Amino acid sequence: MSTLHTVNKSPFATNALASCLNHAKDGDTILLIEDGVYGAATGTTLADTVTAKVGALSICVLSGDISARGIDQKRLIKGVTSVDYTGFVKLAASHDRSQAWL
Amino acid sequence: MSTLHTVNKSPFATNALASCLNHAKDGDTILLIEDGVYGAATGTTLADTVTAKVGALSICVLSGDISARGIDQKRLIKGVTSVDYTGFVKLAASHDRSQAWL
Amino acid sequence: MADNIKKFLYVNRRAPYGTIYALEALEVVLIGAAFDQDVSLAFFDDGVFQLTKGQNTEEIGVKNFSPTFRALGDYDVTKLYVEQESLDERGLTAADLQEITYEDEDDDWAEKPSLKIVSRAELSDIMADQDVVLSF
Amino acid sequence: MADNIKKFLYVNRRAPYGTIYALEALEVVLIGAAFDQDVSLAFFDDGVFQLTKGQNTEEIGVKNFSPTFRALGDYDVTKLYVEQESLDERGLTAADLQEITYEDEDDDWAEKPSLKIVSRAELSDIMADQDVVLSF
Amino acid sequence: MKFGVVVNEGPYTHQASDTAYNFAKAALESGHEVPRVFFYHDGVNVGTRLAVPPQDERNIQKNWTALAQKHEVDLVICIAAAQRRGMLDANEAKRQGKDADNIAEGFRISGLGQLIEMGIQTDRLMVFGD
Amino acid sequence: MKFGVVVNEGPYTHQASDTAYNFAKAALESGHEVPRVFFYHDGVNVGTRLAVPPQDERNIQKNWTALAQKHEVDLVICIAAAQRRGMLDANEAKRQGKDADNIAEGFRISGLGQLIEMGIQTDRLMVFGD
Repeated sequence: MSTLHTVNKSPFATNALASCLNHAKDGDTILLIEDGVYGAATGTTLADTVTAKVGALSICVLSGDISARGIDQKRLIKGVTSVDYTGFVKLAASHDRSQAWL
Repeated sequence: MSTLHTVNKSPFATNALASCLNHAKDGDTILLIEDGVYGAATGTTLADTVTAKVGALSICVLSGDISARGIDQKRLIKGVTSVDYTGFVKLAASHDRSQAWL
Repeated sequence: MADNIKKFLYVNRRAPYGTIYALEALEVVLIGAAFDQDVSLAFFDDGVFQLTKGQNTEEIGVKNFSPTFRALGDYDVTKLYVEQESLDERGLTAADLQEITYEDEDDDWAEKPSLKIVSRAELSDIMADQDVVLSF
Repeated sequence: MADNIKKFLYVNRRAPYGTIYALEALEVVLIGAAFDQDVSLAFFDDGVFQLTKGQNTEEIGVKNFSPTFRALGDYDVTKLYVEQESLDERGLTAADLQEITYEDEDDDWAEKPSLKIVSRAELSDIMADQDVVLSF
Repeated sequence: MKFGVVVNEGPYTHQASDTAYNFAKAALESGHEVPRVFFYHDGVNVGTRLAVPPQDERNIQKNWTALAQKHEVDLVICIAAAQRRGMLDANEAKRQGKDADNIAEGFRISGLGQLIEMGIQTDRLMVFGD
Repeated sequence: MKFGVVVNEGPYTHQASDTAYNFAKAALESGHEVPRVFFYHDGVNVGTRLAVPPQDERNIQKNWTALAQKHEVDLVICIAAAQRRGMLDANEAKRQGKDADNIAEGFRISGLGQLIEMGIQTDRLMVFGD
């Protein structure tokens, strides 16, 4: 019984990712989409917070949103997985519910 | 030569107030409007940050937005001034420019 | 119908009035009540601001919808979870919130509180036990 | 006309694509260029993300407008201020940003950088020296 | 598997309606069903037939209409949200005494009950918003 | 003093158009001038005449129209933003081959130049948005 969380806001602009990380349960997946993908980059003030959750949580990014924003795959935090829209659908199907952090 | 800054976002939800406080210059005025008024209340995790700026900056709230959200005037941080829409217009007229922190 | 009952959670993380999400979320809850599902509402982050007492919107010219929360009991919506940590961060206590109650038909119509203040960990457990999560 | 020149500042604090503000801000800058005012653009907070290299929007199906920044020099829009602290917080350096230049007609059309990386204190001074501040 | 999709934001302004479209399209092409998409809040504005986006941009409304026609997706615009925002079909326009309507082909206006019903009848509900 | 006002968000969804209205009204009643209000981004949606808000809510479009008529305020909807979002006047509808239009009385559609001009010609520019 696990949840797919989607976060679509920049973690530098709003508290959506912070709140999601505070509420997600071990074994859940967080998929960063739209402006949320900035949370998956290394070298930021938030990278340590996100990195610390990798493992307990599965953290993914939507590949199209990463490309759109010019974030090189090499800049992704280690352990973060990139998925396309079909991968997004698979995640939604394989978790028991989805929760959007708007 | 001073600036009227307007902040309309909850400081718990976005970084607008934090960024405004980081960029405003001594002698400027910050007017908290709409959901921004939550930044003027005592007892919150942000109250110390705001309180520390009172004096160097003039901090005001829009009275209608305070009332709408059920914030008692007694809960306002000391030194914060409440103005109505006419007071808002006066502030806009008496500063050299306005900057909205959206 | 019984075997088609799902757990519906309405997630409220936004303050009222600055945006319409809180009001339009409440409109869904009211309509949804007719469907006899297992309904819960979660209020955390800025969502706790929706429940404060003494809201008066006259000066801003926007409709005050906060009294509607008190009517939820009549619609059999009786589980309103409020996160303690979110209240703490915002300098609020239970005393700052409206009293929202319902009459329990299984207990001789005794009046009981609908607001349940829970810890972040408890709220996480509640959210992880739903079938449908609607966020606004 | 000269005595009617005002200092216009366009404030960019938002990331591109998630919302339309960055694109529609740029549309104002392009139209505004025809008015011969003293124009500056400020990029800070998430606004610095607008200027990154290598944006490819094919998969999301949204128009990539980032090349337009490189055309601003042709419109005599040559002062694009980028805040160092905002870059630092986001793990970016000047090398991650597009090269944006203009030809200086007062210096034998020498090619010069339009992007000027400034400290937070310098940006505050620039913002406090404007007549009209447009935020998006 | 059956997916329900909720779109909470208007076209172009937020990426939500694009992401929802790309998700729905991928789900359908993966062999899943998307019986209904519910447009709420500013999402109702996705269904206007009067938009004229620039030639080099995607046409969000036409994309949805085409997807709906190809895969028989029920595109429902919330009536309460639509009334506030000036989205009307011919019937509503007549009923409200308005002299024009603006709903695009493939969309229909109905009540919030359709959202709850979608939550009950689908296996997963996906929300896209701001 | 002359105030220019910019509205960046649509009606009801965000409080911006309400705050802008209350500000403009207070400015006019204080003896200032508000020669123009410019509606940009989703702000263009304020000018639809097709909205039917609930009876117990304010009518944002009608409030603006009334204020404009009383004080001769020029309510300008940005044409580029309006085209993306399906806001048209009769001329635009004809030009674009659309079968309906939806602009309310007191509003007019024009270019972004009107925003810059307002910035130049007013003493203070106020922006209201999300």
